[in-house]
Amino acid sequence: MHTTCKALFVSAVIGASSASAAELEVTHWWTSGGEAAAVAELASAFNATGNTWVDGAIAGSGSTARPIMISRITGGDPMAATQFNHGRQAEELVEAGLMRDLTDIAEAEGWKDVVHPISLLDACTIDGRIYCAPVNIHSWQWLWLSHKAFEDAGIPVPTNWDDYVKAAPALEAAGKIPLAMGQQSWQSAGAFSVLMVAIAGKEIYEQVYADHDAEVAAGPDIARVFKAADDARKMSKDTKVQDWNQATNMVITGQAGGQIMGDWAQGEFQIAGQVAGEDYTCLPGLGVNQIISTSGDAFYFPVMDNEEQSEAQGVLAATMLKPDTQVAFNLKKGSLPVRSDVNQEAANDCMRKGLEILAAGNTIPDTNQLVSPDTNSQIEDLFSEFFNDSSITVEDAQSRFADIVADAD
Amino acid sequence: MSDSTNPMARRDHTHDSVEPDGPRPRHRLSGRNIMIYGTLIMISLYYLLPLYVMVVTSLKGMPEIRLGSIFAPPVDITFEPWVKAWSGACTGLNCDGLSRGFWNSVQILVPSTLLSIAIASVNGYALANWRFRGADVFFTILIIGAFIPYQVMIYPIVILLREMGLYGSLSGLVLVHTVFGMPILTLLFRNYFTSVPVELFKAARVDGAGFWRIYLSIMLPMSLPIFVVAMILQVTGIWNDFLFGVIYTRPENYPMTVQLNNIVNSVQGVKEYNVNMAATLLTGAVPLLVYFVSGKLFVRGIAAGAVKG
Amino acid sequence: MNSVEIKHLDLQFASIKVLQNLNLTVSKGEFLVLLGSSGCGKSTLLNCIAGLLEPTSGQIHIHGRNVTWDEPSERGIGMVFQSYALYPQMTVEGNLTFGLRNAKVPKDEIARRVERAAEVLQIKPLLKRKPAALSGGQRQRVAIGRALVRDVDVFLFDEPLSNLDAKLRADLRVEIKRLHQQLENTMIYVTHDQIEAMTLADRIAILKDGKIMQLGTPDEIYNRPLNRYVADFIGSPSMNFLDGEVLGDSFLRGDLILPLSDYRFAGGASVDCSATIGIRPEHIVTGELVEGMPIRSEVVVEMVEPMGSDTLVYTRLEDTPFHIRMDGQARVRQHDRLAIGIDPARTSLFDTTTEERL
Amino acid sequence: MPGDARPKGIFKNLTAKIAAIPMVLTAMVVFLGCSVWTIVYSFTSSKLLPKTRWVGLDQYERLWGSRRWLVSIENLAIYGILALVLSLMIGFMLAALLDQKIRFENTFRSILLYPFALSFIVTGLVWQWILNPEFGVQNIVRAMGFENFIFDPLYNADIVIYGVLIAGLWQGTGLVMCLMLAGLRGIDEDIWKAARVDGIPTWKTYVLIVIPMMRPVFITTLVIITSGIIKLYDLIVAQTGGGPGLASEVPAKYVYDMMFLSQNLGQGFAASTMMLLAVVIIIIPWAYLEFGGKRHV
Repeated sequence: MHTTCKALFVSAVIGASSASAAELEVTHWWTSGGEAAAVAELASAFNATGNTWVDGAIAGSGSTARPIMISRITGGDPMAATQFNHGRQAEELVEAGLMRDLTDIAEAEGWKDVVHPISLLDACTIDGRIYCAPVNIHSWQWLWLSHKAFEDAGIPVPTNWDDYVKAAPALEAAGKIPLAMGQQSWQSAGAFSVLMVAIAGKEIYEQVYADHDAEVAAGPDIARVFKAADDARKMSKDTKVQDWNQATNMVITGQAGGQIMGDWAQGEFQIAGQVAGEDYTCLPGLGVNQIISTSGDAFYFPVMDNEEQSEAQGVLAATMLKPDTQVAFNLKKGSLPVRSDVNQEAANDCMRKGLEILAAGNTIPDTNQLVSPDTNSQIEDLFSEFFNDSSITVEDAQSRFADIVADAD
Repeated sequence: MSDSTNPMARRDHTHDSVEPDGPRPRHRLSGRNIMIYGTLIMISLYYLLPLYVMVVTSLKGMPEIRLGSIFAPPVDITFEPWVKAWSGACTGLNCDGLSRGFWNSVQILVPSTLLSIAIASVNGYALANWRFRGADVFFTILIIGAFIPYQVMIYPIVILLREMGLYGSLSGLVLVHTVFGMPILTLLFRNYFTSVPVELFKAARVDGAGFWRIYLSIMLPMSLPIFVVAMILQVTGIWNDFLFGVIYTRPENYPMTVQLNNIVNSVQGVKEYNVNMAATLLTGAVPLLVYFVSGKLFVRGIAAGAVKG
Repeated sequence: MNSVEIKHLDLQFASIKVLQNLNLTVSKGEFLVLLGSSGCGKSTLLNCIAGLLEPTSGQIHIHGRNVTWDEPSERGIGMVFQSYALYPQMTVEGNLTFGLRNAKVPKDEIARRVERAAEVLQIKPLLKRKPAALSGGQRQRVAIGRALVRDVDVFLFDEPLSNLDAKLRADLRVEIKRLHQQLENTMIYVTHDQIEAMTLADRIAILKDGKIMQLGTPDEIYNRPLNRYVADFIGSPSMNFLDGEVLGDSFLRGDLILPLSDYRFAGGASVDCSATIGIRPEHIVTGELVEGMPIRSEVVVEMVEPMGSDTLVYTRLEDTPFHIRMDGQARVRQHDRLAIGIDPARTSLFDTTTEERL
Repeated sequence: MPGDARPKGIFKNLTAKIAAIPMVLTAMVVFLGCSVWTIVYSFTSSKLLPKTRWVGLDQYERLWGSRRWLVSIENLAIYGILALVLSLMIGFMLAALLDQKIRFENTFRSILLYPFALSFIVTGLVWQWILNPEFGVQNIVRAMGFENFIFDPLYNADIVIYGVLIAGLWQGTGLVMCLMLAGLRGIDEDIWKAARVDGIPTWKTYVLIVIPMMRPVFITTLVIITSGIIKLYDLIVAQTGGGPGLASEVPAKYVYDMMFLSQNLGQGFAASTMMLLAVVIIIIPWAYLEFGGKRHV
């Protein structure tokens, strides 16, 4: 029996078809329109292997889903696979031996050769073993602009951040909200780091987030970033929504001029039937510094007692990185595939811009990979407050930011 | 025990005590009456407003919601949102709305309510009538437990359940609900049973009835009101619970509130307020029904259980 | 054979001593009344006998068996409570049979006992009713019935008549007395009502602060109180007390001199000491008989309370309030001067310091 | 002979003790045990998983240096005091109105009580919507011609906590009203007669006579309201998410977010410990007065 299973396992990995039909519960928080469609691609690809994807979607992103994941894993009744932002969030679970080692799958599938940029796989690697399957590349550094809004205001669509700031009064005069920004803290903090890369550049970004250099964080370069953030704060003060996709929807409908949001916003434009370049414009790096961060989602596979399921986990991990799956999934998700060897003809205008930057190697690691969730949430708290309370001065905010960077781990 | 606090005498009084004891109004249409009814009607409107908004919104189509005011009655009444909320709304890949969680919720609700009430009533009875050394200490700790935010307990309880081998099972969740319902329910039952004349208890002991016999034959039959209160509190609490349901069970057991959260928090482009409201109303239907049906007993039960301290 | 025997019973709640080294023997068929003001420990003692309270130390024997730690139902007692304590959700019959059913008594035996109790107490027509549909008197009959069907030799009554109005109380009192004569079993009866105590009891135990002040027949309690407390407690209005001293065979108080040649001293002979003399209001002689009394005086009437059968007259004897019970037909008015006489044989003398009877 | 030996302490009321085992276990293992566990781990630097890396009072230093925690406490204090006072006042007033031998009492009572049947999640959502300036109250008033009317409590950091309070009161006052009504019904009618004979005005009778007589009800109500206030979490999450900025953060949310979002269990436990401490400081004296003083026979 044991050997038969092993044999089946191998054939499953290689042939992506299997007689063993395990049900795998997959937990994730992809529930918005574009996200759900993307997950469906993963599910159907996995179901095609003869296994069954049991969907365990929990809406409400990390704050709702993560306690469930951690509880289930430490409670000894884990789901078969779970989404995590890859980076440092799952480190301890791996160290505690609660996560399945995927190195065998990775080697069989040659992930090391195909995954690009390789930093994605590095983020999954602890002590030389691979513990997660990256499924996409998301980059934060995008500015989405509504053609309709600028048309209504009678001004051309700007091509960089500075022009955009200058256009703000005209937008306001036309009854538009210049910049849409959801009130959740991760959106505020994200927008700030986008501004940092765009305005202060890659080196400064890395000195602050990777080296935790508090002096730089308190220095003049970051001061400029805070100045820009102050502009953004003024431009976005009338946004009265919390969710990011509600803010995106304001851009889609032309109520707002633009939004600083990651490439996942693309999925929302797509669902609304909008065409890049015609209905909206995307500016990577805010049109200033064409650098994007390469974060993304990854799936972790908790250790399971059931051998059959354990094998199916391998199948799922392999399936997720298959070229076909990657293309289908990422098109719907609005993100970039994690492998460079896939057919990217279907990619649209924005995606292509991203791919070009990626190919040019103008990438930086995401903040999630550089700082701990703890530090990250301190930063989020700061910017959530900054963007929602105009009484906090730029100087005050910067000195608090420098404090957090000094204590970062 | 003086006569004025003699609960037996009190009971005769409470028998018709759902009738008001306050000062009697003098004339039907006096200024006083106008003020009383006026105030009550104004306040009732404030209380009904959200319900009204929920209902009218759930009956509108999305275009109408976008254009009109939330307080305007629906022009084109549609039940589409209700149908969608019940059986069509998606979260992730599952597009079967709330219906998927309804029976799960019932499955969680019934045993949790029964077990928590059974245990809490026995606790209250033991505390009121069979006081033993240390009982007050345990009771005090229990009451402090009522103040501990659930979030604090999530992690240790995961570990406890894991060690008991109940993590992820329905019984585990039932246990969690029982534990967290225990403080307030025990307080109510203890107060209630304390108000039962102690001589009744003594008489039963002379009659040779033991702990369980007295509980089942004497106390239980005279405690309907407090059981109604406990039931209402538990049905509401357990039915509306999201956190425990989602953390301590597996997806196949997820209660209806998980679907509600998913429907309300997953945004498919635009927030479908009509579907959200319909889903909200559907989820609230069970406790609301329980309230409207047993509201009168609720006050009487509270009068019996909460008033005496 | 002794029915109930209490040996060195102590009961303490926290630091409060409710019962103190209490000893009491009740013989079979005796009607014992525990009498005292509230808080004296009489109900506590009854609850201890019933097994509803656990003593701190000491023993309780019923029919020669040590039952100190037995369950109430195993002690062979029946109990009747002040608030009746009828199970509200059960019918009268259910109330009567609850204990028997718990004891798994055979059905026909239960029926026989209920039949008999219902007959004795005349509650047959009520058997199918719920307690809520009964009057106070009926409820208490049922409560007594509940003790009756247990077929036990010891009945415990905890102020059973206190919740009834005066008329019903008198009726039911007679009924309990008749019941006792009929059943001839031991009854221990707690009350704060001295009329009940005097009328019902074979013996009365007067309690104070968890101690028995006097145990005796109603006659002894009334006529020869062992101490000032009992003397004061029994009788309404209570005994008149005059402070003075015993010298030789006289009681002296100012210019009053009471020869004690007819007085039965507890110790057999008189002892010189400061003493208090107690005279019951009804033992004070007025009218023509005053002339024959060894001691006479005159008082001024302050207030008169006609009570029909007799008349209470409030007066003062040298600043000490002095109550006199006179015939109902007596015509006395405020400010009248009244000649009184005292019969030494019907007085009680107490040592002023120890308050014990001389 | 069975009566000879005094039963040993543990065998006294044995059945009652056995029956109380669930309660004892809950109290000792769950509430006490878990609390102790939490306190112990608050002295560690546990991140995602509890680990015994001791760091002394570091977590507490950080906690009290954290702006968010201070804001949370301040918010809870404002919300707590207002919610307590207002729900008691409004609840009592409503109960007094319903106690006037009015018609349709059942209807009014049902209307006032029904929000209690709804979860905080639902309450938060509905009120988030009604208070939304774009289509809620502000919009309506503006449509009536008051162009400059501003009412956006959920989007104004200075008053957001009052926006939460509106929803919280809406949800919770019904129960308070019910408790108070029950208490009023327990007042002997003779009291009212006596007050009327004495010519005491109605309001004075309530304040000076009736309310003092209702002490037990107030205590039960206080326990229920206070425990609800300290646990305030769902409503905030559903209605404001703690925003705008940090303006409506509360301690329970701090604990939760620290434990599961920041993956800093130690910090979460430290905050929990502070909350526990506050609860204990409030409850122990009360419990002592309630149960410690008197002993029933």
